[in-house]
Amino acid sequence: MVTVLFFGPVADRVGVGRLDVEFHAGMCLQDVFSGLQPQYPEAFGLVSLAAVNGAHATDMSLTLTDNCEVVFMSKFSGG
Amino acid sequence: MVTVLFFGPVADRVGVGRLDVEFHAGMCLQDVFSGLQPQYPEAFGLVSLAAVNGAHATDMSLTLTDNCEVVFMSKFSGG
Amino acid sequence: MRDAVRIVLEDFSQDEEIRALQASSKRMGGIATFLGCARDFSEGREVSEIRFDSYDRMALPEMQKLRQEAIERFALIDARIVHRLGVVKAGDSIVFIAAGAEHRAPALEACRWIIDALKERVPIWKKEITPQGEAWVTPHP
Amino acid sequence: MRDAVRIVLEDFSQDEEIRALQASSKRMGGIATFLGCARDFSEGREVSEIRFDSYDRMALPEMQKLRQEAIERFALIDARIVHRLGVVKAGDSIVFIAAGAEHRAPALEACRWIIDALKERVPIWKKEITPQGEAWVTPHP
Repeated sequence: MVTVLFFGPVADRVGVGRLDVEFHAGMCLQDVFSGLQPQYPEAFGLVSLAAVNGAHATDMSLTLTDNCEVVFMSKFSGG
Repeated sequence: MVTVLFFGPVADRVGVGRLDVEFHAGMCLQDVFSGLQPQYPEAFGLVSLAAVNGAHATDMSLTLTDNCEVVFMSKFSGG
Repeated sequence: MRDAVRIVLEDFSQDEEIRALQASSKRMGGIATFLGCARDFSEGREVSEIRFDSYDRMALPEMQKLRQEAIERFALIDARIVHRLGVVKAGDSIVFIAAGAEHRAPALEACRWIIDALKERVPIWKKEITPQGEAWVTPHP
Repeated sequence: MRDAVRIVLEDFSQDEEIRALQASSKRMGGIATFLGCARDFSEGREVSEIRFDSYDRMALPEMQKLRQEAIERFALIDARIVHRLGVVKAGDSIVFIAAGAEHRAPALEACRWIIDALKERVPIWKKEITPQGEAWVTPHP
């Protein structure tokens, strides 16, 4: 299973802060994005950053592992 | 009379913080400087700024008035 | 002493943060700080309060990384970063950064670098609550 | 409330200065400060204390002018400048500058400008007292 988290404006548009996505071997970050984006086009329209297991992920071809945590994030507005 | 004040390292080298110089009509800032410099060459070697009546004076040909206050200052080191 | 990097719900004292920073060395000649506060007016709307959302697992470590990077990049003696979450009223503090160095230039430059990098790299989002409704803040460059 | 520009003999509270600054407006989104402190080590010598000399008649008005110029030049909401004289021990505060603006960039830039201009334009001199003797400080660019 891959845990997908949402925060702030993205969470508001998805409607929940967390979705679980089935894991399959060889799965990459782009696969998770492409699997969810059509269901939540408004939310994913805001996404400009991703993180895997708490680290910034800039390469969408990054291979995922089972039980990892993925976050799709809009631009930050802290500070 | 023209009151000439010294502060910090310049005062230390002059040995006093104040000297009175006789005023004469048409006297300019450079006259006061040139009158004192030979007596206090070490102190005046530090001077890089002057003020007249509390205002920065960059023009040494500035004409003085009787009873004015002149200050010859080394570079500031406040802050 | 409190941690040099913190995410807090309550308000904090700048004097205490400065004292904690100064405690690390008497060779500090310059301390620059930046305090970000909640404004009561933004993009033409009145703002009554600000609420935050944060990806906690990443926010604090990222702030710690920022501090470490700033210390190395600007040869700081020490630095502190505090960010508030929860509900913040107009005029309240949101973020506080303090950078201490031997001389003023690196302290001031580090402070600027940290706040800019924090806004770009730390996963925190703010929402403005106005009499007309709520809106997530869109970051400005 | 205390004056926004002061020359003082005693120590002061940054929190109080910040509160006084914030009192002027709730539209302040960024407050940058700079604190200059006495170091216990300078140019390879231990420093036990610092003493000041000042041309008072010019120092305070020049600081007031600096504040006004900074407010206009950076469109600040408000700014404060406090400079200590007398005897200052290692670790003690010497000068404090606070600049408040709607956004962070002008606050940070103003703070930098004020401290640089203060060092250049305000007639104050400092002398370092070391175990080996006393020496007037030569300003660095």
